[in-house]
Amino acid sequence: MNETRGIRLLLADDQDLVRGGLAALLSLEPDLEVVAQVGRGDEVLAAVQEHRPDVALIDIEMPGQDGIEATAQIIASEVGCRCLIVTTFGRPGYLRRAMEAGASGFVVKDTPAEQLAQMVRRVAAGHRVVDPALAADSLSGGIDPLTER
Amino acid sequence: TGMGVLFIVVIRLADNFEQRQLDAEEELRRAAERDAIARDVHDVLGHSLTVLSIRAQLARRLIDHDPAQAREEVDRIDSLARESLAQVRSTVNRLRTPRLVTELEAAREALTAAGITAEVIGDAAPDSRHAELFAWALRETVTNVVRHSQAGRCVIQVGPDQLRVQDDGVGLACAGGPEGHGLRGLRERAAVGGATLHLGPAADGAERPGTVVEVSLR
Amino acid sequence: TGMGVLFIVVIRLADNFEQRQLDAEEELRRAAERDAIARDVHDVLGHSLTVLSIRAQLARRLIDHDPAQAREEVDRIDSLARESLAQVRSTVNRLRTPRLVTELEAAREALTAAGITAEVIGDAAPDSRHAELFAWALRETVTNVVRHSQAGRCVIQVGPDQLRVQDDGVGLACAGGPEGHGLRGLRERAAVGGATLHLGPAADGAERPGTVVEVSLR
Ligand SMILES: Nc1ncnc2c1ncn2[C@@H]1O[C@H](COP(=O)(O)OP(=O)(O)OP(=O)(O)O)[C@@H](O)[C@H]1O
Ligand SMILES: Nc1ncnc2c1ncn2[C@@H]1O[C@H](COP(=O)(O)OP(=O)(O)OP(=O)(O)O)[C@@H](O)[C@H]1O
Ligand SMILES: [Mg+2]
Ligand SMILES: [Mg+2]
Ligand SMILES: [Mg+2]
Repeated sequence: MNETRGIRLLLADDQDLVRGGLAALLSLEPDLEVVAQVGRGDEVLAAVQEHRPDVALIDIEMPGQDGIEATAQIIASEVGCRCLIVTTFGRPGYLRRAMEAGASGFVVKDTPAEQLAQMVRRVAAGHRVVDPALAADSLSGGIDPLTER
Repeated sequence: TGMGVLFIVVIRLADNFEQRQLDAEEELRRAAERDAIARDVHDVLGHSLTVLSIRAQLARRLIDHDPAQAREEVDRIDSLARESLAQVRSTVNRLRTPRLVTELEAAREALTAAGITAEVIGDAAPDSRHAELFAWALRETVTNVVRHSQAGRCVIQVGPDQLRVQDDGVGLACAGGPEGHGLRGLRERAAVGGATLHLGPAADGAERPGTVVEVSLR
Repeated sequence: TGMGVLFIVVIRLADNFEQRQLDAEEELRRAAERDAIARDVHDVLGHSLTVLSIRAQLARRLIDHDPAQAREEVDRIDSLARESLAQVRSTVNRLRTPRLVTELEAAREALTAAGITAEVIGDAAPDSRHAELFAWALRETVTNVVRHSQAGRCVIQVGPDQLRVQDDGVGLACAGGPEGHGLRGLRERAAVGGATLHLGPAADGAERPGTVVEVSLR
């Protein structure tokens, strides 16, 4: 589908400073191309269907709908786009929900750009990546993400 | 004394039950409070620090190719770090348990330093449970007076069942901020402590109506 | 029943007094806990953010004259932001009140996600006070296993008066970190809860001795 053989990326994050920064950083990698960016969870699926990225980097906490629900939609739509959840914090239940939704990976947003690029390549190649520190963070506790104000 | 012993047993059992109830409630309240703090720290700082890290990585790449852009990124990092610092300070202040006497002293100092004449009426008499609530309320309201009111004078009245903080500044409407963590937190705390919070202009219809905040025990 | 009534009164008074003592102590403990967190957040993050801001200003000046040095400053900003974020994460986690059943589930998930085979033996039977201690201990130890051990397998045993977490990883000495907040906090918590903490290699003399941590009620 892509003549360039590069990996096509979609970024979904509601924080402009994060999304723009990641887009700029990942675009510096010769084999990665950011083809779409969205700032709402309920716009992810449509953007994936329109731009056909190979990998979507998806934030969890976004307006409209959360990134895990968006992931489930993408997987269900069978467009062949792999999902890498990129989050600031692991909260109880996030990791499990992400994996159940069919995500290929779960990493922190502040992963150094080169490493993040490496994880994107691994996900594009069909592997799973889970950040161990984040896995430790998602050890349960008193905060129920659903009652988040 | 057979009846007496029975009474004792029944009453102690009742006490015990009540106590266990209280323990459980207290435990839940503590857990909720800690969780709220955790959420605050998380929301406030997690995002800022993430942005700082990503933007620093970007600045690094830009230094060679586009120094002007790099300068902009670095400026952004600086102001973001400063904003976060202000947020840390206010979170930390909220975490500290205030004591009414020291809080009154601190309020007087802060107001004076801000060029606002402070007048304190009454003394710190309420019993310990309310003293803590009043201390919180005093801190939040005086912080607001210093930050938002542009007042020339602030009167603080402390009685056994009321705290009243009044200023002659621009008034709530004029300062124009939305209800922040300060007033929301105070309202919740007052409700938990069985008190009501009242906010309004100090002098109706005036050009500078000022603000009065009352925390009253029901 | 005159005597009985007197008894009741005396006992209730004593109960009341004891209760007030307990309330006061509990109140102080809570205040101390919050203050400690406040200090932590403030010291750790306040300092880092100040440094971040200063370094950003420095980097800005250097961009034109000394790009190599500017790059170094910006790198330092990046790693400092990331370290602070790690600290926020661990503070936030520590503020959360864990529950043993959910903690066991979460431990299994986190280990599996990290590619470590998890085996849980026994069920979450200890009474509520110890359940909270065991839940804390489980969280800290499993976090350590995931972060430091490079283990292939982790066995968690929960009994009414002991929690045991054992891994077949590189062992404490090899991981080479100094005792952090994790183990120190756990030791203190265990002491308060009337338990002892034991740490050591799981298999003496082996090339990969692994680690075992036991929290035992006395
Ligand atoms: N004494 C006052 N005089 C004028 N305006 C006030 C006064 N107190 C509060 N306000 C207005 O009410 C708003 C909400 O106050 P609140 O304390 O809830 O939030 P804040 O002070 O803006 O932020 P923070 O969460 O740090 O307290 C303020 O932004 C301000 O516009
Ligand atoms: N299961 C383990 N396997 C190998 N090393 C371990 C294990 N548990 C702890 N350690 C070592 O002990 C050190 C201290 O652990 P501790 O939990 O006190 O601090 P930490 O995990 O480094 O930081 P934190 O304060 O975030 O917990 C670790 O840095 C690590 O070197
Ligand atoms: Mg978000
Ligand atoms: Mg305020
Ligand atoms: Mg640890």
